[in-house]
Amino acid sequence: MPRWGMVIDLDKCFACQSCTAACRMENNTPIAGPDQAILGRAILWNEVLPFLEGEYPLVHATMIPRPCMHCDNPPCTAVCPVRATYKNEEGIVVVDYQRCIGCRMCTVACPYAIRYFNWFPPEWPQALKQHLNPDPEVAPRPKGVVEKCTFCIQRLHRAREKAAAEGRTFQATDYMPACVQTCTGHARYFGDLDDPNSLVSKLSHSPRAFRLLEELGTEPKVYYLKQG
Amino acid sequence: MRRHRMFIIVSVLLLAATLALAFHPQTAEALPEYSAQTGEPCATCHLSPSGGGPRGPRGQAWVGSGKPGVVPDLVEALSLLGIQLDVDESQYQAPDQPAPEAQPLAVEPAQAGQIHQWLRNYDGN
Amino acid sequence: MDISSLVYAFFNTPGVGGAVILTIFTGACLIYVYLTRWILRGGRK
Amino acid sequence: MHPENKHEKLILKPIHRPTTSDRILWFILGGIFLLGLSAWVRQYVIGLGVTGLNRPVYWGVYITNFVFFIGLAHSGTFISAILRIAGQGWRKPLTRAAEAITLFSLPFGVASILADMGRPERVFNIIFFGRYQSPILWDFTAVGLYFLSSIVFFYLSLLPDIALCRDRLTNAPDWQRRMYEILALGWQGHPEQFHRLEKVLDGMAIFMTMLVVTVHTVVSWMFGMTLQPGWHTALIGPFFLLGAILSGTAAVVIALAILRKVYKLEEVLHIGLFNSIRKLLITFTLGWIYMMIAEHLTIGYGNMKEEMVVLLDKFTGTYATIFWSMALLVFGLPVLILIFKAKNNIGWMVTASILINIGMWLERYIVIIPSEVSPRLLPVMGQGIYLPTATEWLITAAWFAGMFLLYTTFTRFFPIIPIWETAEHLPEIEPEGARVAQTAPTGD
Amino acid sequence: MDNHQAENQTPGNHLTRRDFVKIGATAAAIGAAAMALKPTVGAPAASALSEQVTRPEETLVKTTCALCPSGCGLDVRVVNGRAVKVEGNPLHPLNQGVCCLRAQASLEILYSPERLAHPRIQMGRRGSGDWKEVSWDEALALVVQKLSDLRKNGQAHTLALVHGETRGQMRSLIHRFMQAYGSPNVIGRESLADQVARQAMFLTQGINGLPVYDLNNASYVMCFGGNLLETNRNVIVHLGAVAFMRRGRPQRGKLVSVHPRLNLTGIKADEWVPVRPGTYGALALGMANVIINSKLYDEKFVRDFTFGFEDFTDVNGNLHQGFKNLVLEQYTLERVSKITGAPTETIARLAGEFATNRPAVAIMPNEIAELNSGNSLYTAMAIHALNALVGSIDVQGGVLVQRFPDLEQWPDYTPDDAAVQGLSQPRIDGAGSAQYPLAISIYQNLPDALLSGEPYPLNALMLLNTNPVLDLPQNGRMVAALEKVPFIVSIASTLDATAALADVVLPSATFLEVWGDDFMEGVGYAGVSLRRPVVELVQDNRNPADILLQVAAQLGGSLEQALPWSDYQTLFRQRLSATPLDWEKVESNGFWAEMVYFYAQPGSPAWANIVGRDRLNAPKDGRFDFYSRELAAILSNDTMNDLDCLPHFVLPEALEEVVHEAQEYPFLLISQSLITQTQSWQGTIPTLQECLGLQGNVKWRSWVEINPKAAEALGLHDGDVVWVESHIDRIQATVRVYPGIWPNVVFMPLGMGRHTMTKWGRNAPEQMIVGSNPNRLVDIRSEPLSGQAIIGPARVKIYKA
Repeated sequence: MPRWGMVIDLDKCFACQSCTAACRMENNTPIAGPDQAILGRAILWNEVLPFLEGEYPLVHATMIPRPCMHCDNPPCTAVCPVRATYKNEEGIVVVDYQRCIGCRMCTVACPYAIRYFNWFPPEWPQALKQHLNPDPEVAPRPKGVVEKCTFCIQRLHRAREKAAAEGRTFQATDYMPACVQTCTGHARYFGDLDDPNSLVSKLSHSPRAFRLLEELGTEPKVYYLKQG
Repeated sequence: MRRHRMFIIVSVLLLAATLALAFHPQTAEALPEYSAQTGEPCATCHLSPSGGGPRGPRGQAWVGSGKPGVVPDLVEALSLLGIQLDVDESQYQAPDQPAPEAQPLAVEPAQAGQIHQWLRNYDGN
Repeated sequence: MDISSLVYAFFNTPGVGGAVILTIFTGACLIYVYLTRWILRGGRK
Repeated sequence: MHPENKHEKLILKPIHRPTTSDRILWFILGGIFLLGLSAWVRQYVIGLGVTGLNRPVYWGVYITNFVFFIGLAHSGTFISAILRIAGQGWRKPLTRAAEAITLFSLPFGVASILADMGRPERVFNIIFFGRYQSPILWDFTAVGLYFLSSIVFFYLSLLPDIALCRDRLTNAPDWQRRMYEILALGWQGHPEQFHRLEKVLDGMAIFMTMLVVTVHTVVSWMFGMTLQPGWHTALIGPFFLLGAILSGTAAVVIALAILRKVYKLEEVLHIGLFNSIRKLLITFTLGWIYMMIAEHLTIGYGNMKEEMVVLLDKFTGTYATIFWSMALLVFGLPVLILIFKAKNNIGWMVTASILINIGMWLERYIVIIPSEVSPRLLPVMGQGIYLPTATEWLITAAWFAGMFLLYTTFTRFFPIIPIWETAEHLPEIEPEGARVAQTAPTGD
Repeated sequence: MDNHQAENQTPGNHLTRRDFVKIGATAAAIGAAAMALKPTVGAPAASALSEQVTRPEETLVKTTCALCPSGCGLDVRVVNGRAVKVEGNPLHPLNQGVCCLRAQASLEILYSPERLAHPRIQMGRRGSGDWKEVSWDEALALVVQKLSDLRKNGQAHTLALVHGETRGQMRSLIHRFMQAYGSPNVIGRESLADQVARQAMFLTQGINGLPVYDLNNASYVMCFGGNLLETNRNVIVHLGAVAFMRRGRPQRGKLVSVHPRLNLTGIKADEWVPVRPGTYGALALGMANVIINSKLYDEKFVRDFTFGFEDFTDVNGNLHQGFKNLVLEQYTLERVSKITGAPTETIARLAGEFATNRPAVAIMPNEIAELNSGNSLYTAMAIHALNALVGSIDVQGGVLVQRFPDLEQWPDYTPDDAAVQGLSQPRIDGAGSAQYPLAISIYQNLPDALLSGEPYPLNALMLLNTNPVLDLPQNGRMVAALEKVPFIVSIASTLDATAALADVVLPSATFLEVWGDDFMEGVGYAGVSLRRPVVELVQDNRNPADILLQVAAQLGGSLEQALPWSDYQTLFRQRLSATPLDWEKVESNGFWAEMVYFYAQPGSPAWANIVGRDRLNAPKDGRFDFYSRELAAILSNDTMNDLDCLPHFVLPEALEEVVHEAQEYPFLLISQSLITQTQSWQGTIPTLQECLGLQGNVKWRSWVEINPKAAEALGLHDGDVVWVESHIDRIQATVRVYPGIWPNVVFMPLGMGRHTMTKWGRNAPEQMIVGSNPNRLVDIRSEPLSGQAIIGPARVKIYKA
């Protein structure tokens, strides 16, 4: 089974947030609305985090697009009391929305704060409901459950079914999440970290490669390449 | 004292009852054989250098022409895609004799409206 | 099937935790019921 | 037959038909409780969005309540179990009052968790799919077992007195007398039964002490096991334990003072009791401040970036006012009051205890919220803001009102001071075969 | 528990085996009971994550985006007739498989609850809001009847058509419609944004078009103002190109952003050079000074292919100062450093780097509110002159000229006398008059022209995909002006602020439901991108082009003759028939493009199409004009001096430290649009509102960015709500303390202040105004010669609300 991973080249990422919008459109994450967004409840699985340092005029800003790290040693699946969130055999950390009891210990345990909670049932104005992605894996989540980036697992299933339908073996390059496909700076690479010939595994060993909060030992599978 | 012995018995029973989950080994997928066949990196045909997903014009043309051993270069790919480019390159080479002398400033005065009309119908969006 | 995967399985498989809780609770209830009956039998002779 | 206790008449006096003031009190407390319950139902129907919780502050007032109520639950066990093992005779009159606090605060601890859950109707998933790797399961087992054990411990020590009520309170309404009948389980008060009861209570005291220590450390490990800055420290277990014992003992002092005043039990709960508890309180407060200094000094001195963000947020940032007022309330004032003012003065003792308990609630709030507000990876721009909303306060008030309600109704139907423990002498051990009333050795 | 059993217990009564069995049995029983409960109480249905699911069949429809001027090719995934996901068209040369967040969120436009269902006519007083929904025939009949009345009694010129962003043939269709109708008044929004860049190219390089920057191969890119990676007209091409420039090639190019604010381009650039707002021209000329001083400029190119570099004498013998002497004399490093605020060593280093890392490109901003400080024409010329100095004209990695597919000529028609009489009248916005000879249209003169009634009052106003009340509040004068126009028709998708004041609103379909074409810009080679309906019409709307064609048909006369087509698709197919297009391949690929750009060497025959192709009065000698001969022709009266034809710097009056003004309004307000906003949709897009202010983590609101030192001085903290007040109006915003901004400059995002009538959340307000519009603080005037809007840094003061 492939071990899916991603590499984001911060030199080519221009913080255009197209990944954020693509992720929302692909995975039906709900609109928070003005009053909820101010409270900090906007659900953006693939948020771009602005880190500002320095005094004027020597100011430096790092813009880090942050999908789920899909750690190999995830602190979130460890604390889940009912195995509602677990790492599947392909290394993707998924949430089972029918089993989650909403205790939110995983949201607190994740050092990257990538898990979001449905405070209210998902709301769209009636007209907007027509653009929802019909894939069953991304049916809008009910209130009271945690949801997170799943590396667009519905695309993986669709790619596998397509490969099977065409009668050829599924290859790692047939599948990429929505954020990788729409990255305007072509900054995101995606593939199987275990395959030594894949670009992601080569890039993950590049001298510019680093991972967020590497020292915590969660073994994140999203590598960043240093800017500049 | 009696209660402790009972606890020990219960915990041993529990441990023995759990099954062992066998973990099967993982297999690595091979690189697609196309790039081995043509000797070209993924980025030649695919738009994303990591290969897979969308293909560029050269990729499109290569697939269109039944995946031959060599990937057509851009111009040939374009013609395969039905895009004719009748451009004679010589127009773009400069002759080596010196450029014409600058004409002294001798311009007839222009009517404002005439400039406006002229500027208005530019090509493009 | 070495001991480490056994322990991992014990802590990780869903359902096992629930079984442990149930056994502990029912065990405690039974012990307490038994003790109370033992106390009450005290004055029988 | 029953143990003779010269204060029996005095202790049984509060058990009488509920007067109008009782009804008003129960009505008010019941009203608040139902209000809170309706707020919870509304929250369940609409969704947790009605609270002030957001991302990244996922746990708020409900979890603070949970830790606070479990903290209160330590009073009973500490007074009755640990002091029983230590053989402190003076604890006898106040054991039941203390255990009652435990018994009636634990359910509301569990209720706080249910109020905080996104899908309370799926709570049984913990049984069907429980994974023991999750600290929540440790919590579930420890608190459940502790709740079960404290019910049994409380009920066993209440058994002789229920039998006494069954025989003495003939003029009570017949449903109440039938209740005594059932609950007494046919207790005759034979010396052999008293003897076996003492043995069982001693055995359970040991088990309960071990259990109470695990319960509160496990509650703190719900925070300790995450990698959040400010939570992931080894000291969080003992820190919470000591905090719990401190707030539990303070709660016992408050309860006793109220009972002493309302039911005029001055001779039974004499000043000497309060003086000995005062000594305990002083040691626990000093112990608590030791823990606070130990934790914050280590973090401050270590000066790790993400830890310092949380620490400075507490010391000088948005939570500075709460933090310093909490430190004052739990340590500053109570220590001075207890050492200088509270000797032989129950009024001051109670004020110190009330301050301690308010401070302890704030202390849980300060441990939980600032760590969540600035997690490791959120940029300063994205830091959380948390303002508890009316629903959260309503449910908090309801749980407290519920606890007082249970406590008052209990004192109305059962003697709050254990008659058989404080009796002068128990029924004697008869020689083999003969049934002759003789005097039994006084309780150890 | 029967008695005898107790007897035989040995003393110390420990558990007997039977007791133990009993305990085990009861435990198992309870466990089984609990497991039995499992299916009833909250047990999970099989989760969709694991087992097989049946997928509905789906198709990928190729179309072209219209939410920003880039025009990316899109693939839209359509399932059961519903569009569910937008992705980039992998074959499209502009975006190569990617698309920005506006295209991703475009489905929230297609299915927006704010879209107007049917045409509506205002029954009561304008703005009262009691509309009557009518059928298309009735609405068009009313419009046609009003327009034909005007033509009958010789009032054809009193109709004005104001349009926003137009794609493909739409612009020429609008012009042809109005010419056939007989009115010169076609007013676009260019004067707010890219008009001055076009004029600078025309005056210096003699090309009437926007420059194309070949950043893929550039080694040094310098953006003078503007937001190359966020809101440039061809942002998607630049994003891909800068990414390639950085990591696609062995040697990494350098990107420098010159702007008073650290915007996204500044953050991602290798260097951010903070300067005082509106002083880009001075910096460019300062760099030119250093380049010329140290002889780093491209001698051969400047000697042979430019004009006006050295001093020269004209035909009747008087001496004219050249670019070199002007720059050497007047733009010394000290003076430029004092004007711009950038240290002298930085300017010198930047100039050195620019001149020695060939090919280097200096980029003129072409988005809204960037070159709008009152000195924009000469600033743009100065920036473009830098490209000529280092010889980057039409070289690989330099400034290219965009080529367009050759189009079939419009069939000629005989304009009837109403048309001829109308066209002879002057324009109402003064474009083309002696004061604004170069202006194509002056959008910001519209309100004052309507109010003053000069040169003639308007009788009818047609609005197409634009919202002047939001763009030009002009302290309420725009609304007052609209009151004076007897008949207003608005072709808009949502009921925006201007449409609300119209008499007839004809709902226009969104770009995902119409046929259309798009010229490819930003890549140099010619190309056409096809736009096609992705799903059936979601509302009873029509393509604005079809609306114009139907009105023309019903008006008859020269209009029917000029626009004989029944719908827009036949129009643009016939227009494009001149280029060899294989329409079947265009429909399958979504575009046609030459895909290859050939660079013309200076002096080659093709060089005539690069420099001087569109010159009118200046000679077409293939020489780049430092000294603009075109301008000399226009200004050829006695008062003209050399400075008027040379790029020079005029300090914007907002920056002059007029004592009174500086005290009362200490701050300079600049505004810029964001990548999370689109100019061509007046409604609210929730997803974009929730990614709105990235640096400030602000959503659904306006914010004002203030330098930390300034915030300290005012005692303001992050998140306070403040009033931002200028001499004409005041608006509210939340403070964001942002270190990346010039000390006395404050920033507010454009495009806010829109009214939305939809309830966007559970307890969101029924209707709200999202953010506040910074244009309300500015009295937008026009710059002489070019007619560019002077939005400029506005003087404001800030205090707690």
